[in-house]
Amino acid sequence: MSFEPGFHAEEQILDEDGRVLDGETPPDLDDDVFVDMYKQMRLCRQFDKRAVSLQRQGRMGTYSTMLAHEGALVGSAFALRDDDWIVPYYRDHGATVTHGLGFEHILQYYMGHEEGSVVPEDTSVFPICITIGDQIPHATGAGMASKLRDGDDSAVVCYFGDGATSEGDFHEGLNFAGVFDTPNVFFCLNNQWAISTPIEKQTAASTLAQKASGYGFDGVRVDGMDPLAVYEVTRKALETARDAESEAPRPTLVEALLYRIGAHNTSDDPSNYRQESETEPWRERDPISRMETFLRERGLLSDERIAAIEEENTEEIESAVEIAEAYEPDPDDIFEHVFDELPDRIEEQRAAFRELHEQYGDEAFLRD
Amino acid sequence: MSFEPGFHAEEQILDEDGRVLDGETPPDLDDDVFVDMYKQMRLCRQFDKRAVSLQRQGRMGTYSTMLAHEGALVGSAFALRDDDWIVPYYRDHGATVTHGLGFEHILQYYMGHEEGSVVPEDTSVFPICITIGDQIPHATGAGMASKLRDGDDSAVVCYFGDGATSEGDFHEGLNFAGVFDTPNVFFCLNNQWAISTPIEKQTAASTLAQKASGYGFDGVRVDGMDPLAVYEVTRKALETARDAESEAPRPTLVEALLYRIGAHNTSDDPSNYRQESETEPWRERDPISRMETFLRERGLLSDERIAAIEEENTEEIESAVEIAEAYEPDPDDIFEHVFDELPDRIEEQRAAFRELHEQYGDEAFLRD
Amino acid sequence: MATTTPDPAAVDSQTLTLVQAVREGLYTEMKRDDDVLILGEDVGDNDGVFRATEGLVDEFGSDRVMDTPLAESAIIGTSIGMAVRGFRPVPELQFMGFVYPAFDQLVNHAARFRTRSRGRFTCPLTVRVPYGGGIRAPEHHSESTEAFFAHQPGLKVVVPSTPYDAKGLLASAIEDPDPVVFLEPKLIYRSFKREVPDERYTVPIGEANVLREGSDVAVFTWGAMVRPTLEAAETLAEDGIDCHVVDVRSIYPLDEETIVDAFKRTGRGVVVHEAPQTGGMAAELTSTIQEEAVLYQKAPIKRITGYDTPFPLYALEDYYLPSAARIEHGIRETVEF
Amino acid sequence: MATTTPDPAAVDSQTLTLVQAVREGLYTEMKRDDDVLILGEDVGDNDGVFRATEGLVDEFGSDRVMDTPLAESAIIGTSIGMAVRGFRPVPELQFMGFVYPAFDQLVNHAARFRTRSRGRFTCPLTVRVPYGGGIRAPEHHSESTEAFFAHQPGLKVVVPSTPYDAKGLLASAIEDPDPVVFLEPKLIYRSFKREVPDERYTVPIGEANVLREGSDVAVFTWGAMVRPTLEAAETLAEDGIDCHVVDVRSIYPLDEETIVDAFKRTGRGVVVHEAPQTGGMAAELTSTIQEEAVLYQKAPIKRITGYDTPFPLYALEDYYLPSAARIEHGIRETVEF
Ligand SMILES: Cc1ncc(C[n+]2csc(CCOP(=O)(O)OP(=O)(O)O)c2C)c(N)n1
Ligand SMILES: Cc1ncc(C[n+]2csc(CCOP(=O)(O)OP(=O)(O)O)c2C)c(N)n1
Ligand SMILES: [Mg+2]
Ligand SMILES: [Mg+2]
Repeated sequence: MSFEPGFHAEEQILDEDGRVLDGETPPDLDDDVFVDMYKQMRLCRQFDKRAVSLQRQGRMGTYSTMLAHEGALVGSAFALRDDDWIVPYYRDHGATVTHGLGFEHILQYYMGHEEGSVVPEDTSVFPICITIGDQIPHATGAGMASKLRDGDDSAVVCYFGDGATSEGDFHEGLNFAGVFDTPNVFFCLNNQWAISTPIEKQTAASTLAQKASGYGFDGVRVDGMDPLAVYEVTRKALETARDAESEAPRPTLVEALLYRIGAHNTSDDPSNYRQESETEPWRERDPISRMETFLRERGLLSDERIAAIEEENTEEIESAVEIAEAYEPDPDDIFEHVFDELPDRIEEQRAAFRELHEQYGDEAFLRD
Repeated sequence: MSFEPGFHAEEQILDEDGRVLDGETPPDLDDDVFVDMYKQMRLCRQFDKRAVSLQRQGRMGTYSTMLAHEGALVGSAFALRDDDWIVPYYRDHGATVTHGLGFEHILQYYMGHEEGSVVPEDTSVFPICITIGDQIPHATGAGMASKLRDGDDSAVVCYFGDGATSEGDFHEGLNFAGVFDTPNVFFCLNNQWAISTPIEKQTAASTLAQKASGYGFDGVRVDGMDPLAVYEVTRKALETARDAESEAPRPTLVEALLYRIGAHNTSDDPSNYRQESETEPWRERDPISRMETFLRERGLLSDERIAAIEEENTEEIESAVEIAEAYEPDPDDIFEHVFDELPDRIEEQRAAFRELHEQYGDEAFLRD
Repeated sequence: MATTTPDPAAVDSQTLTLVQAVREGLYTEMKRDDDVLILGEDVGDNDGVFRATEGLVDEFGSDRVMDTPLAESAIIGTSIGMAVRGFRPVPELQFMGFVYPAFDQLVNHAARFRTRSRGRFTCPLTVRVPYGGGIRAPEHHSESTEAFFAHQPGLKVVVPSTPYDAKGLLASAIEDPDPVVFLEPKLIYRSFKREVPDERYTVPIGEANVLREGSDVAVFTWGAMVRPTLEAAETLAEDGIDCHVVDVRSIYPLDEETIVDAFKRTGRGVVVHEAPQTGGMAAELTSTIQEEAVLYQKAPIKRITGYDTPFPLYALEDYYLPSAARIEHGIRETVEF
Repeated sequence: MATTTPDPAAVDSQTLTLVQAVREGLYTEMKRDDDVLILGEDVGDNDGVFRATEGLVDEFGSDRVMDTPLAESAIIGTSIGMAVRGFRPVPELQFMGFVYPAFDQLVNHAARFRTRSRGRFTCPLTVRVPYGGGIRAPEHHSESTEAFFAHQPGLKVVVPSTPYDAKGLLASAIEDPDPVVFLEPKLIYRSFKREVPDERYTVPIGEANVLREGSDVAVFTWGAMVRPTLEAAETLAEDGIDCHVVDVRSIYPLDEETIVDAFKRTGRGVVVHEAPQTGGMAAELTSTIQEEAVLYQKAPIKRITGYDTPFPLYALEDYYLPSAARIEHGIRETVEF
């Protein structure tokens, strides 16, 4: 009855080494799309390295890497239409960036600037949600919005972790989706850890996908380190989501089975609570290597192309770092955007703040 | 995928008329226990009538009847051991009373007195919980307490309605029960209505019992208007709950399928939202008539015995009404029991209240 | 500040109770703006447990008046999702004590979408909650915890005390681009009727209302406490004590100008509310007043409030709620200080 | 009121940080009383995200130090169930912003079991929550909303500002037969070390602590704001302004006697806290003081607090939090009024 250790997923296309499994076919995509997926996955990994180094240098706050999640994030995001919405948390930048959000946003956010969440008007991405699970009802509501708005058949994909499935908001959000039959894909990155809590202590259910049965729609478990299988599963879920005429319910719960090979975030030390050796079998399923093998075997990738990708990615990242670090917030911004029109009290607080700031400068506020 | 109208339960012993179904055997109980069950069910129905009349006369506040729920409440409570705990809501007095709580408590509670929740020390019943679903984690915690306390193998039964299954606390409470493998029986009175919300608008799941799969333990749907089937299902669930050695998980979700034939409570008018005719098929499954038939066919019940039962019950109820109405609260009680020791501020508030009360009397406070 | 609202005597109007005026307000806003939606438990076929949404599902259909499952966090959470995407949801939570399962969504999200995204995303939401004691209701049905919401930056909080204000404040709340907690004093849902204009009008958020001019003491209150306060003021008038009574109406933002001015007239102040004393809004009013007008102060500003105890079951609720006599007594003490 | 606690200089002691003192307090109480249990996210093998439960699962086993699923409402809800049945759970909620999913269980249930049952059932619970800003943490990690809990009858709320108080207040909270919200100022979890007695002692709930005697102005604060406040007092002393600094420590119940006495000495008062101004505890202190001591009042009681804005992401958090300079400035204004 409890979570079975090891790897078991219903949906998989690439084997552990990246070869197409007998009886499976890769998604029907142009060759260069496959290469783009690969490039985007590498971009995530390169970005993670850069982000961690910025954090170590004190140029950025706590950061959670996507290590081993790249296939799930990029694979799923590639299945989205431009006008589909993403309702994210904090470990899915690979998806939001693939969906059009510049990395400078992610960086600014982790550098402590709300500016990071000023998502461009043509990019359909909600702000990052830090409270675990709370974004799930938002996603259901966003799905209800699509359904209510004439001529809008956009779908809404919500990402969250395995830990989030224990929160009441997961339950309530999915139950509403079932009842209102919303165009939602609930995408669970089951990386088997919530900080130090392993999945067996998170729930006694043997899969997370089966939780969908409580809400009257389908749950599917996919190999979350197989970008092609994730793409396919998400594509189908989105098709269902959009199909208002169908008799079948429209929401889907996708459980992407993967593993948090790295630390929870830059403040976490996994050696407190697990053996490094536990990560080994999962390292061998690395989504980027598997995709690389798949592409190389099809003659779509060479060492030169990889080197070029690496360089293009580096450029993209460095330009994002530059933009992000160039941003200089005005301390006064604290008072902006609390309401459309500021009430007198906040205006007074701002005035008092300005006076003090003018009189004493930054030193009056900054601690060592 | 959605809730199927009409009657479908896995577990049933009595047919619609009260005859034992082919292949089923009644629980292994003494004859007089069967009669006691019947008596207790009638007691519930008689009590409901009296309570509604007290409410109509302005002698009591809003009240929710148990009509058609008597079999589920009494049947399940008969399976409990004295030291098992009940964590109730507001439609399960039949269970708490069967478990030893005098009806005067229920009456006092609905007459607006906290005194109603001064459960006798030897009665293992939590206070009534009004916020839907909130008592479910309490029950899980109470189950954890049994498990943690050496030599305590008491189980904890939690009652709640179909509406409660939509609350986050239902989810979190059951998930904790699965993870900590607690001695709990989660007993859902699925009467198919939450005030005006029918079960199909409550969830898209086709049964409530299947929600258990999300928590890694068993869910079972029983004919909630068949007291014998309910008894059996609860007895087995309690056995499992107590069996610390077993490999199987200990909590169980019981869905008692029944129907709220009456109004939600004395302020509700169901004709606002449903056709009276919808209740007809369910009236025919009345648990008291079915039990009566069962007993009569076994020669355990006569018209005389019924009359005697009716009279004994009336006496019990009238004595409870008398006790309850004799209770006179001291307005000063408001200040008692906020904390073990009252902080100065509350003492001051009490002093000010007393002064005013002495000076002006009750008229200074009571509105028309 | 003056409100630019129609004079009910001069326009077409009907005589309505407060809850009917809420219903009129909802109807008017839904007619005016297709993006206005209602959702909650029993708001559709059942017309709301207090009939505040009577007939609206028939008029606007179940896409705009949605009966939801029993889950307050998701009622607010999905409302947020719809609001961020451009709708103007008006969720109903049935009783004040049932707000708390949704408290996280309100304080951590509804209140913050605008700040979080520097205005890129907004959350125009009006959360309707019947509140307060006095109707012999069960546990959790009688609380008044406006202070919880007023302390959370990013939320506005209003409380009407008349049918006229109910319709007008509701219009302001629904057209407000930010989240508003709209508290309805259910004790006076049906206590009296007043003229309410048929046409649309607004009562601005952030404006208190002087109900009675007076020179001896300023009394501040809101919601269902307005009536016993006015009653006390009448009685005191007979004894020559002249109360200046202010219906605060807007709990956040407070109309500091009107409040402080009222206090300055008299140098004496009393605040009346149902909520427990400690941490209640009376503390905020007191603090605000003395910040601006300490030199005018002739007596301590008195708080006449609920006690620091959980709201009792109904048999004793009348002893808990400030009564006209208690208010009168407190005002007297303040005047005689 | 005097506290009967050991003089750290006279007994065996160790030099500890505040978070180490919390850990010592937990250890001491768990040794003393088998019914004391810890539960929460990451409190076991991971020793708590701040190491406040370091080594406790090894010492006491996973029955008494329970890693739970990620669900705050159930952490508090199951704690209530255990508390009602006689245990003394000490749940940890990881950050202040994650309390809200459990707010319903805290205000509607933990706070009420005793009243609800007229003392038949009680809820001896100590809810530990690291709170406050200044550590460059993400959204929702930096709030200080003590006022929410203080406004709910049936809950006690305490905040230590030193390692000594942390251990002693925690002992009081855990042995208290009623629910206590124990707020830990994480900004100063490791900022300094102090002597903490090895033996068990208690710092009573309901007693404020005078940190500095002074004759010009009384300054009230708690938690992480104690340090910048004392810093400001030092600077002002150089200018001949003599501050009387009170560490409020117990947010509910307030030590009104000490607070009002402190104010009466000087007739001038300042309250410093991190939480937003409106509806914050500074309003409560102000209101309480002027109720008792209006005739002593020489200047408005000043609130130096967070702003009425959501706590900003960390780049600007230093501008949000009261700094020594801001506090100094505010005190000066109060003295010069
Ligand atoms: C409501 C809430 N509680 C606690 C936390 C602290 N916290 C941050 S991340 C985390 C673990 C999340 O695990 P999971 O959902 O599996 O996501 P993952 O980090 O593994 O992707 C916790 C407990 C939080 N952010 N929000
Ligand atoms: C948290 C909460 N929300 C709303 C209510 C108002 N309310 C009282 S009973 C009820 C319906 C409950 O339905 P169900 O759980 O099916 O129980 P039943 O009354 O049918 O036995 C509602 C919505 C409440 N008591 N608590
Ligand atoms: Mg995880
Ligand atoms: Mg029901």
